[in-house]
Amino acid sequence: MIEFHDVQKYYGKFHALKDINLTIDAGETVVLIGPSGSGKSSLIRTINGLDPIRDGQLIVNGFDLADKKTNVNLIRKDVGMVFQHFNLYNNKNVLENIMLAPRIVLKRPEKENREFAMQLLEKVGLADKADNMPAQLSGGQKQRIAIARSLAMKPKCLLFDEPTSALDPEMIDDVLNVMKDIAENSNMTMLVVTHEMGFARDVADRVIFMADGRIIEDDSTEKFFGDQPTTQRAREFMSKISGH
Amino acid sequence: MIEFHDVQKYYGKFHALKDINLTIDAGETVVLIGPSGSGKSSLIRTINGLDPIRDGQLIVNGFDLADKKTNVNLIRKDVGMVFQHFNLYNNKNVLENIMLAPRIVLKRPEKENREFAMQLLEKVGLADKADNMPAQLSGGQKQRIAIARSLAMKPKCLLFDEPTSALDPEMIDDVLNVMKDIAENSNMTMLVVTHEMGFARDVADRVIFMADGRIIEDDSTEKFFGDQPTTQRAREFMSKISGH
Amino acid sequence: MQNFIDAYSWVNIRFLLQGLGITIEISVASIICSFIIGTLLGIIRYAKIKYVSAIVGFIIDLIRNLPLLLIIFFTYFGLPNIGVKPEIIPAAIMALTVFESSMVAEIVRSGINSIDYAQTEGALANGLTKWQALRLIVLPQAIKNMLPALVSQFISLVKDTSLATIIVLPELMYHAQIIYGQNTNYIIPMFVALAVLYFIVCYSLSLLARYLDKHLA
Amino acid sequence: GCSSVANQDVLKVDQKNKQITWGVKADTRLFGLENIRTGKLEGFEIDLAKAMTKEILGPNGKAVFVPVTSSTRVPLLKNGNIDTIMATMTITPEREKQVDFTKSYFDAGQSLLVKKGSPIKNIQDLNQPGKVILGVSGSNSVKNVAKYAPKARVLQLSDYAQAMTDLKSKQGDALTTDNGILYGMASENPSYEVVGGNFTKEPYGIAVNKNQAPFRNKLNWALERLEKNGTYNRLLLKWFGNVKGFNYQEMKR
Amino acid sequence: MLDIITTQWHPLLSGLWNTILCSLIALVGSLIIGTFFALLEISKYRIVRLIGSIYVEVFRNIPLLVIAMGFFLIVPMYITKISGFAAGTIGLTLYTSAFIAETVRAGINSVEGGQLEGALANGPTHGQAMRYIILPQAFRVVIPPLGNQFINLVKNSSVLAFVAGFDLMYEGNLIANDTLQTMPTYFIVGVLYLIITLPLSYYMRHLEKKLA
Ligand SMILES: Nc1ncnc2c1ncn2[C@@H]1O[C@H](COP(=O)(O)OP(=O)(O)OP(=O)(O)O)[C@@H](O)[C@H]1O
Ligand SMILES: Nc1ncnc2c1ncn2[C@@H]1O[C@H](COP(=O)(O)OP(=O)(O)OP(=O)(O)O)[C@@H](O)[C@H]1O
Ligand SMILES: [Mg+2]
Ligand SMILES: [Mg+2]
Repeated sequence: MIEFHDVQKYYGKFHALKDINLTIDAGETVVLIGPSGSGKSSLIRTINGLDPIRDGQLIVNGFDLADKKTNVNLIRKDVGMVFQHFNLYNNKNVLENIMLAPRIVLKRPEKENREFAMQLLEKVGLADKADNMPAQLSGGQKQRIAIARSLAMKPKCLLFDEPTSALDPEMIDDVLNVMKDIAENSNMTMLVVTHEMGFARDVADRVIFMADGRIIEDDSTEKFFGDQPTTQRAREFMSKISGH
Repeated sequence: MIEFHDVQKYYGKFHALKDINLTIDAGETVVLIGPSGSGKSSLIRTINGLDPIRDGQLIVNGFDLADKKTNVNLIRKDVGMVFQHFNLYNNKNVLENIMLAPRIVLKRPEKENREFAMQLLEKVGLADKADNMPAQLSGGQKQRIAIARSLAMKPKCLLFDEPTSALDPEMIDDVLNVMKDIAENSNMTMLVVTHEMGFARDVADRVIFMADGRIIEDDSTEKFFGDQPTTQRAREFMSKISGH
Repeated sequence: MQNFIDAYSWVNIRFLLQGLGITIEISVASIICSFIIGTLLGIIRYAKIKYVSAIVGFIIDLIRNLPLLLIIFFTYFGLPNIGVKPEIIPAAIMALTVFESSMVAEIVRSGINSIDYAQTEGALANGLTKWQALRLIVLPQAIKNMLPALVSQFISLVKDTSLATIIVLPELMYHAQIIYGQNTNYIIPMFVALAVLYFIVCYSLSLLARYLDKHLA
Repeated sequence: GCSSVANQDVLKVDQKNKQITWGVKADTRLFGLENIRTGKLEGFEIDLAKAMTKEILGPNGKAVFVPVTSSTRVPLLKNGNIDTIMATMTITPEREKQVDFTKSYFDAGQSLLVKKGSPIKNIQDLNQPGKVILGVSGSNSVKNVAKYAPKARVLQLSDYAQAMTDLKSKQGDALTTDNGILYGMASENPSYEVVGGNFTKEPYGIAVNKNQAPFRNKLNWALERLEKNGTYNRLLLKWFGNVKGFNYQEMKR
Repeated sequence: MLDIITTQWHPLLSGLWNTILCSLIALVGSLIIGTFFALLEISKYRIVRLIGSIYVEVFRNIPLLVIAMGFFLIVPMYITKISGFAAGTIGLTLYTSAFIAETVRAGINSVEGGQLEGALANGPTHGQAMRYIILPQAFRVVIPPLGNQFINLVKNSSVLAFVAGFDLMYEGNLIANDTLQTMPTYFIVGVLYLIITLPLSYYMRHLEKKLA
């Protein structure tokens, strides 16, 4: 589904991703962790072409992102993304947020589009908010709408960039539960940047640890949480964040 | 040190604090918890007069805040406050952030002022950042500077409003450790709004739980964490936030 | 073409530059005055002092909403009624200052409002008074934020000096008019010269602002 | 304001300060025009004002000149920025309600400037719809046009250069103002000519504020002395002697 | 003062009408031209951006008076007869369009980057994101500054007085010269301007607060 081969990424002169090699299979749920600035967001954003890579090969859903002729819009149809700050369309109500992209990108018929959108709102527990504007929602509700918006495109793969770290603690579980539901009850490929270790332990197939732009651990969940991470860096990091 | 007697506070028509009665003695460390919107920030902000109260009596360090003739500047000299978003002076470097108020409010001699500021920077572990601007610091560093800035006024009392909830998880411990140090090694009166239950358990003398503008629990730390909170609301809340 | 060569004789160019000198002199003086007065007025308006702020605010609104030409007439022809009888150059400076101060006051007010109130709260909680917080923390940040708006206001001011030809201020525009008034063949060369000279002055101002913006950051 | 200026005796003040402040034109050929080379004002009115100043204040008297336009001259006089106006200002009954005039110092008449070969020969030719007459705002001549050619449209421009340019680019059919000024423009632009004779009398007067009778009398007195001692005729010759079509002999006093 | 109103109401009203007419024409014209150049300024292509910014910088940095009088005096020499009203209105339109271009561009930039990324990641193309998400939000953001530009435009329309544009200021000058009652005349003219601009400016401030 997603293959990185020796990928390098720069911001100007700053080397943000170094020698990334990574394969994620269809249907896998992978959690990506690491200290602030280690390149987690950079990595995830290259996958749907929001940020370009400098070097190497990056194949997503059969398309080569390193190739300039590749139409990124085709990739983005199948790869959804959920952001830390939700990025809902501020000028559209909840239902329109969900229905817009299927309507203009997939040309899904209006009736089907609306029914599916309502179904998704049901699924994230917010059917009663269909007519609200984003500004009228709490953070947790916004994030659940953002997830529904991504699902509306029926993507093969979903990327999450710290989906709960801008939320009040009481809201976090509602969002994580929706994510768990997707991971467990569908065949979605999921790549999740998060600090929620409980979620990682329960849901992830693999845990990847990054530091300084490199992937320095790539373990199965059992191994990562069972035997402790192998590297010193990862162990230090885990001891710091545990408990928050 | 701080006494609320039947305090009422309104934002326009909205009744934000209802019948608050609370006494905090000098030297005590009190943790204040409760769901979002329950009035924690409102309560803490009335103590140094950032928000006015409508009714009742509020006596801080001997001054009556309900009395319009009270000069709030006199109270604020002795009551420091640390905010969720740090509120450092963006136009001043770290050292100036710390030295400004003692210089112009307390007229502390320049040499003494600088020495004390450096001592505080030492204490929060950031002596090497003296010349940096706030924008060049990470969140955790900013918050430690904010604490040093409060301490520079040699206050009798410190208020904290969710000092770690805007921080990356790895930064939280650095800040909590500084706060623990103050609580344990000085005679400071501290009132802390936080979701960090580990900190509350370790450091607090008392835990206060608010909901809907009212104080509905006020227990010793042992009681609160030992026997479980008495009220249903508090128990529910605790089960939701545990683990994040 | 011959018209251009004749029009740009040294005598004419010198005369234009004399006008430009007055334009710059008047602009600089008015910029300084209106910056100081406008900042004070903006603070008064921001501070919500009982009655005073409202009255000052209303006067500012009146001036802001009138054409500058009228302000020039009111100042030049009206001031003598209260015993001030300025010569033409001070009169022009006063008129521009009256008008531009009211514009600057608005910029200052919204500049102050643009600074997160958290900065004020931080200062208050730290023991500073409201005025100390404004002077030491909020204003310095606000001025940096206001810089682009201030500079474009000052560019407007430079351009606006041309309106003072109506009261025979011997600035650049007026001098050009005197030249083409004596030989109407010079009209096009003179307007080309006006466009170029004003552009050079105003555009350098905006370059300066861009430079300051970068290097004050 | 009005009170303070009116209450002062301008003559006394000027005699004390040894200077008279004149409001004069700076853009009008032959009468008052700024010399680009020297920055000084030159013209018949400038010379006459200098001579009158010396006459009134003695050889040390100083004439200070403030450039005015037709629009600014009266407010400036009323405000006391200037003591008196000598700026091609026609004596009219309406103006006499606001200011006091001396006797006329130059007997102009209103005329027309047109391109050589134009069908327009006199003011009657302009009295039809669609004709556009150019003038300068604030001048008396545009008001006269309403009387003599009510059907024409009048464009009032802010100065003579604009008016002349508009005439050249055919924005208007004729330019009207006082003959002296028109002759000045015609001498600079040889393909244009003054036509139609003088259809009004435009006696120019020196204006002072109301209640300044002593000053006005003194100005009249000085003007008469200059007329008698030949200075007036000398200045007339200096400025109008070589103007084609202008009969300066007729204007001699 | 009363006698000015009773005897001169006709030219005053016709001047007021011309001022309003000129302002409305210039508003519509400068909105169209300004938005066009704003879009040029954010184009992907350097050359197009350059053309956009040259236009904007030129018209922003030359006094309106020079532009309007230039039009009035130079156009008839080579191109066609042009009335003062037309010359002034065209000058005002071009001058204002440069400011509107800046305003619209700032509006587009102010819609936070997150909105564009949110849209792109959701599937729409760059053009679709602009059309459905960014421009509608930018438009809301620029309404108050556009309102302020319109107020400036009304005030600036007074340059028509310099080119015989028969606007309020022109008529005011004539009345002042005729009656020699300078201050009362300009006082009335000022009140007439305020009748247009003051309510507009209070409404804009209200709108600014509401949208903020
Ligand atoms: N647009 C940009 N321009 C320049 N540098 C950037 C840019 N975006 C990110 N960086 C830098 O690249 C590095 C990796 O950033 P990235 O956002 O991927 O980290 P992260 O692991 O997601 O961190 P966090 O946990 O704070 O979100 C950081 O040092 C960051 O400063
Ligand atoms: N300035 C204000 N104007 C109007 N209402 C306000 C204002 N500040 C707070 N409120 C309201 O008062 C209530 C209590 O707010 P407060 O900020 O004290 O809650 P809190 O317990 O600190 O919540 P959080 O955990 O989200 O910070 C909330 O309903 C809030 O919407
Ligand atoms: Mg990140
Ligand atoms: Mg709070």
